[in-house]
Amino acid sequence: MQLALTPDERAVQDVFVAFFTNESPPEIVRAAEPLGFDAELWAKLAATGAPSMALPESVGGGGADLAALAVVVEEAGRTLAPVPLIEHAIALRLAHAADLDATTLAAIASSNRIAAIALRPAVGGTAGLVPAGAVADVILVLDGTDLVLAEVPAPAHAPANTAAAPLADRPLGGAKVLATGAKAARLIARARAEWFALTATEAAAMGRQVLQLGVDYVMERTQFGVPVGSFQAVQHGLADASVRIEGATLLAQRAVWALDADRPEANELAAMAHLFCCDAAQQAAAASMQFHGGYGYAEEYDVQLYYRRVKGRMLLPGSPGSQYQALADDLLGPVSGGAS
Amino acid sequence: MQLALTPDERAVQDVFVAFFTNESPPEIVRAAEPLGFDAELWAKLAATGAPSMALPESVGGGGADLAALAVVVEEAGRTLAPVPLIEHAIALRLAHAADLDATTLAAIASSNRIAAIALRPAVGGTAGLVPAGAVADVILVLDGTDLVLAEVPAPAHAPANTAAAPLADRPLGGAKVLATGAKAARLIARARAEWFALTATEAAAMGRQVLQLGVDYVMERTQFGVPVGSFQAVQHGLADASVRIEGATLLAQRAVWALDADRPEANELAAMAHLFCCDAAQQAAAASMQFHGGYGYAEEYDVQLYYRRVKGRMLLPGSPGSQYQALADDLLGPVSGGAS
Amino acid sequence: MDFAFPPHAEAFRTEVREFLAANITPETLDVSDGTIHDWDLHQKMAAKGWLSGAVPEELIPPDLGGGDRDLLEMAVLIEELQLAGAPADGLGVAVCVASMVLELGNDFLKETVAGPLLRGEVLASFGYSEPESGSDVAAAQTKAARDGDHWVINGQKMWTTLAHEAAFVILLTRTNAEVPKHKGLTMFLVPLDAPGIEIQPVWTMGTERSNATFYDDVRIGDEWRIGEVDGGWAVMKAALKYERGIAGGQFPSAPLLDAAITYCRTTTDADGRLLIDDPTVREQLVRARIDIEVCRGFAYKTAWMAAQGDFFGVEGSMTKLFASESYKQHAHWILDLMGPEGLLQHGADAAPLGGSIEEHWRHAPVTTIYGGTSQITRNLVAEQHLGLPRARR
Amino acid sequence: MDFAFPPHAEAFRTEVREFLAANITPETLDVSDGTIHDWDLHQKMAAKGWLSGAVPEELIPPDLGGGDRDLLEMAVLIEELQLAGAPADGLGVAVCVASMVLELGNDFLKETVAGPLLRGEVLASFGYSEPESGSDVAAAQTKAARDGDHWVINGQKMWTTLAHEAAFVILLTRTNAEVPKHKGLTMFLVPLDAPGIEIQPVWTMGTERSNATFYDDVRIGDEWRIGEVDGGWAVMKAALKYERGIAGGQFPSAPLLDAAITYCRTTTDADGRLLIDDPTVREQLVRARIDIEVCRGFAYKTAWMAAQGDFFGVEGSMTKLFASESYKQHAHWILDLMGPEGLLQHGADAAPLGGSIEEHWRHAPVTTIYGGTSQITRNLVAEQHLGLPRARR
Repeated sequence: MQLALTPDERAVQDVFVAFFTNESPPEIVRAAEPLGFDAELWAKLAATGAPSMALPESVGGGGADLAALAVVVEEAGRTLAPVPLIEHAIALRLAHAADLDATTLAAIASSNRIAAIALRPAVGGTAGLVPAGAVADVILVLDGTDLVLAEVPAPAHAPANTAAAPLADRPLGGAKVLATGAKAARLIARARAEWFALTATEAAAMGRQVLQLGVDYVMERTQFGVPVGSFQAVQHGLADASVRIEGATLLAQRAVWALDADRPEANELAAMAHLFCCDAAQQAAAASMQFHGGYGYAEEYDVQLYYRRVKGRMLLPGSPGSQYQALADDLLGPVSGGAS
Repeated sequence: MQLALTPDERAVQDVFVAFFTNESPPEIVRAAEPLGFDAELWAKLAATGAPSMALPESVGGGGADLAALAVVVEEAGRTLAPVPLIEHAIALRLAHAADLDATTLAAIASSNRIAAIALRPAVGGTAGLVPAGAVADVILVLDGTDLVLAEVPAPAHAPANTAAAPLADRPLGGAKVLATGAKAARLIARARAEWFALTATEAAAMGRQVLQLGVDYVMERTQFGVPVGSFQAVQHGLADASVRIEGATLLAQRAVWALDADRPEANELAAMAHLFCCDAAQQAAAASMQFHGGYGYAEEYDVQLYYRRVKGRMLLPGSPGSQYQALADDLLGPVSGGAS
Repeated sequence: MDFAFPPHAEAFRTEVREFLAANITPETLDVSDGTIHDWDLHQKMAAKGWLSGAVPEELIPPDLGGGDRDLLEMAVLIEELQLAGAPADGLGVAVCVASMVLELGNDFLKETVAGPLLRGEVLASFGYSEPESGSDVAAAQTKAARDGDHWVINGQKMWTTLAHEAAFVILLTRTNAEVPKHKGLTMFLVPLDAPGIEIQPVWTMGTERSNATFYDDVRIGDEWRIGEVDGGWAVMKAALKYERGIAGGQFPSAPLLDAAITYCRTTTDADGRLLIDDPTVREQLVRARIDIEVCRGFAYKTAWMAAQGDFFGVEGSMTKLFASESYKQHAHWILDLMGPEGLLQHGADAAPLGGSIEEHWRHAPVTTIYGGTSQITRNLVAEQHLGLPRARR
Repeated sequence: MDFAFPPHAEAFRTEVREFLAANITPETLDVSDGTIHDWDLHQKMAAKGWLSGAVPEELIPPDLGGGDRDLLEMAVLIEELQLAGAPADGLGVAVCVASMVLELGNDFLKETVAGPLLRGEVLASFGYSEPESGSDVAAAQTKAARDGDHWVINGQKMWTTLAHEAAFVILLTRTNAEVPKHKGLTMFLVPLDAPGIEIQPVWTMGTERSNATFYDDVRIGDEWRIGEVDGGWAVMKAALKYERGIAGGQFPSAPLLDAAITYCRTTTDADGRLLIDDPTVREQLVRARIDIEVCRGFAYKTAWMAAQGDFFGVEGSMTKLFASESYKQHAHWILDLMGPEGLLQHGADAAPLGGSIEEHWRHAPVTTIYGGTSQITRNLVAEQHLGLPRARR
């Protein structure tokens, strides 16, 4: 049992706190809308090795575990960095797990190309609204019972969306089959779980930061001659949100650990963490916005940037309702259709 | 449009405010547990004519509409009177609507006997957990496609239940068929709607009163040198509960009016009112209990009497989930099973 | 009790519905420029006499006409406009400001401001909030200094929505800094084309455009003053009662739920099943519908109280609190059941229903802020409805 | 990070599970007499050395034994007791009071109170709250007046749960009324068989029995004092840290959810379909399960912090707030899905699962009150975790 960052992880954290604070300030985040991608920032991030850090060294990666990647993801989430870090890193790991030949894998990992995974199976030869699909040249997706890899140029354009997420429909023409049947299902399930756990990490970090914006605002803003933050109703609203964010952070950490440790409950924990963290982040964003008064709603304040992106993190894999039902199948067994 | 009590209704209200305040104080309510029935109070109430007031005069009733009966129900709810006023009154109206012969109807209505309706259809010849089933000599229930009337002596004993409600399973041996098929379905649907609307009225009144207990308590109780009711978090919790209770009261009133006016939306409004009013009353009871501190949980304080009974009002017709689904069938149409 | 509107009001409802059916087009509903107001619709309603119809009859000068609609009819109008999702912010502010002017203003203001407002020729904008005073509106710092029979105004207002379309702003100013804050305020109508006024857009998450307005040595005559010098707070409080005739915001969820049902009837989940058949979806749609019926109860009660001549301050606050908070929740529920497709916005080809549900979701949060935050409203309910002491807040 | 307990703690978990499987019977779980304590179970745990095992090793006198379990093992014990729904209120108070006495008490108290408590021979009860001071515990008015080397105690305590089974009460008294309230308090251990003490039951909605205890010229020697005269507040604050070893209440929902799943797997709805197959039910069960996993994260974090020697005041408060508030909500959800059958109580033949879910529902509300109300806890989180100013409350 060890529930603090290791010295190595703290060192990674120090580097990326500075990196994202400097390289992904709100001006950069705003300028990257509506696509939600900043090619220059991505190039800088790629130069740090972060996007491939969680690939084995044997295939040119950093040899780090998900926990170390999660440290980077937290900072990207905190600053809303417009880069597809999670999608790319998970797609690389999936390609590697699916025994993609080393040459192709290295080409994806080492160049400025971007990979992404589709969270939902393809329908009619198209992967729908793939996260990072607008900027990824390589898409991994379940097509029928096959795990396939499609390489086509990124459209570099996303349909207008509230989360300013670089999502896009992606046709799969000429895709290459990486795995089939049970193996494909197992691989995509694991990759989805990794996406869930890291996105949970990211959402919790967004929630923590948007809550901090609220705390800072109510400490500074006075109404009726006193700081807004001295009103008990404001304090209690922020306190409830912060308790959920703390719980969310711990759940995301546990999901990441369980994946790294190949614990049997890992995939379930990841799906749970995704739902809870996104929900907690939404509540934090809503509380922060409310206690900003009208300013929370103004485009020039940052709280609305978080409010919209957090919703995207929740909805990208499907409706929360469908996520709860999928979890129920795992936790309670499938619907039997029987009677007692 | 007329959204205040009529002078006649105000007169009825004055009478029953006094009646229930005097005759159903908390000592009487407590003494009636666990059965939830006070025969003496019922006899006194019967003497006022209230239980049969909403039957036509032609069959020995008071000729009042549901709105007038609702005025009485409000006071019974406010004081948690341990009498099956709603069940009896609605059962009489149902029996009359089903053309029960005048002699039998008059016998039920005028003697000290008690009638009740089962909210769920009978299963295997037994009506399950009938509200007021423990004290009613006459049960009206849907059995298959028949509306039947069963006359058997009341068990005068209820299974231990959290709401201290006189509910009981009732076998239907020798029941008499009052109506069949579509007519039976229509009659029972109307009777259920009347039960929903009046129980909504009762629940809203319980909620209003339990909230008032909370307001009184926090005005009197001091901690940290000031009234508990001066803390903003306490105020906001009570304010939110009171807004829901006001909304609930208006919805219950509208449902009662719609039934009296035979509006097409009447049955739906009644079912909606039941869900919303019970929910609002639960929230009021929960807020009141919380702001009572430990005392809210102590048996000697009245708030717990409300807390438990309100849950009974919500659950008697079935789980809220099943109630929402039934409403969905009415409001959205049945599940089609189709695809677009 | 009788929750039915009287026959004349129901007849008027029919007239309003026919009018809206004929005059609301997709272009009317498109508010992507951020202005929740449509001149064409507004002027057609004015031509019908519906703006002046909303003003209390006793205030209407004979030459203006109107005042022939009672408060129940106006409640019907507002309900139908909201159910249709019509962009009618302009109507509310026009009627409210005109009513204030007709009650408290001088003849110059009645002629210059109230007439054109009620004829639908011009709009007005509220100039109460400032950067440093939102909920605490009485802390306004915009200064009006007397200079003979003129006033010189300096300062800044925030959230002067519609100012970029309006001819006038009703401006709360500080005329005396030496007295308690409520006692040193004076109200003016200020023509927005006066020299020294600058209007800057404030864009919001909800796409609505609001404005910041700046006042730099703006010089106006004393005839633009409404109410007493240092009596501005009394004018504000008097103005509150005119919201009764034009109270909006009771049915924000109704068009949202309509859209949701349409979406669920036409969209399948991953298993090919219509969303409308999903029990979890059905429960949420029903819950939203129940909340809307609760809003209807509140709306009818406040309309009836207003028609009875009762002032309904706290009832109006409760209505607003419940309607806006439940709307915000419904918008979350409904966007959520759409999954990633719900994120798509107006302008994206595949955006369901043209992105209208996503627009509701972005719009909803401001409704628990403007017109009194939910926090301020809960304070009011606690004090005025429950009789709790002024909070230690 | 590593969320796995170390091997020795997991081995201990196995031992605890085997112990509980062998020793928890339906009779153990039956707390219908209102006392959430089972002497047989308690003494068997004491015999295992688990009570003294929970006391910090450096405090344990050599003749007592114990102290050989570390804080991670104790966290495992508490988790397993809660998951099993074992009635273990006595364990918590015994360990906490014994630890206080061993740290701050004199030799007389160590021998007379701590030893018997840790050997499972006697129980203790907390005597902090009074009728007029609950959240505001420092306002205690029960008086202790010095009389030579004795003290004479007069007053009343409220919520002295377990007092009717206990040998001692740890009593917060006022010894100086002339100073600010926190500075005039003194703490005593008081034997509950002392003349002048009366214990009256306080029955609660949740069936638990608590007590009011009355002190009428109760005379005890100065050797029963713990800490300094007028230093009672420091003793209370010192006592807080011992809750770290025995912190309970993180998993109240776990046995409830187990019961709910059992119920749903064996019960059909009106259409004959198993409840466990109902999507609305499935979603709620999953939501409850997620909340329990969140509680687990909090519980493990606080256990780890304690094992590291960190004081975890605000983390413990957050855990308690989340666990109790979510438990109350789960109890509503789960009782609701049962319909009218959910109302049936222990004692009714047809009561599902012996009425255990209904018992949870009645028990849950007190968990957001005792040990610090949710309101007090939110104040703490706002001030200590978010750094907000002391609230205007």
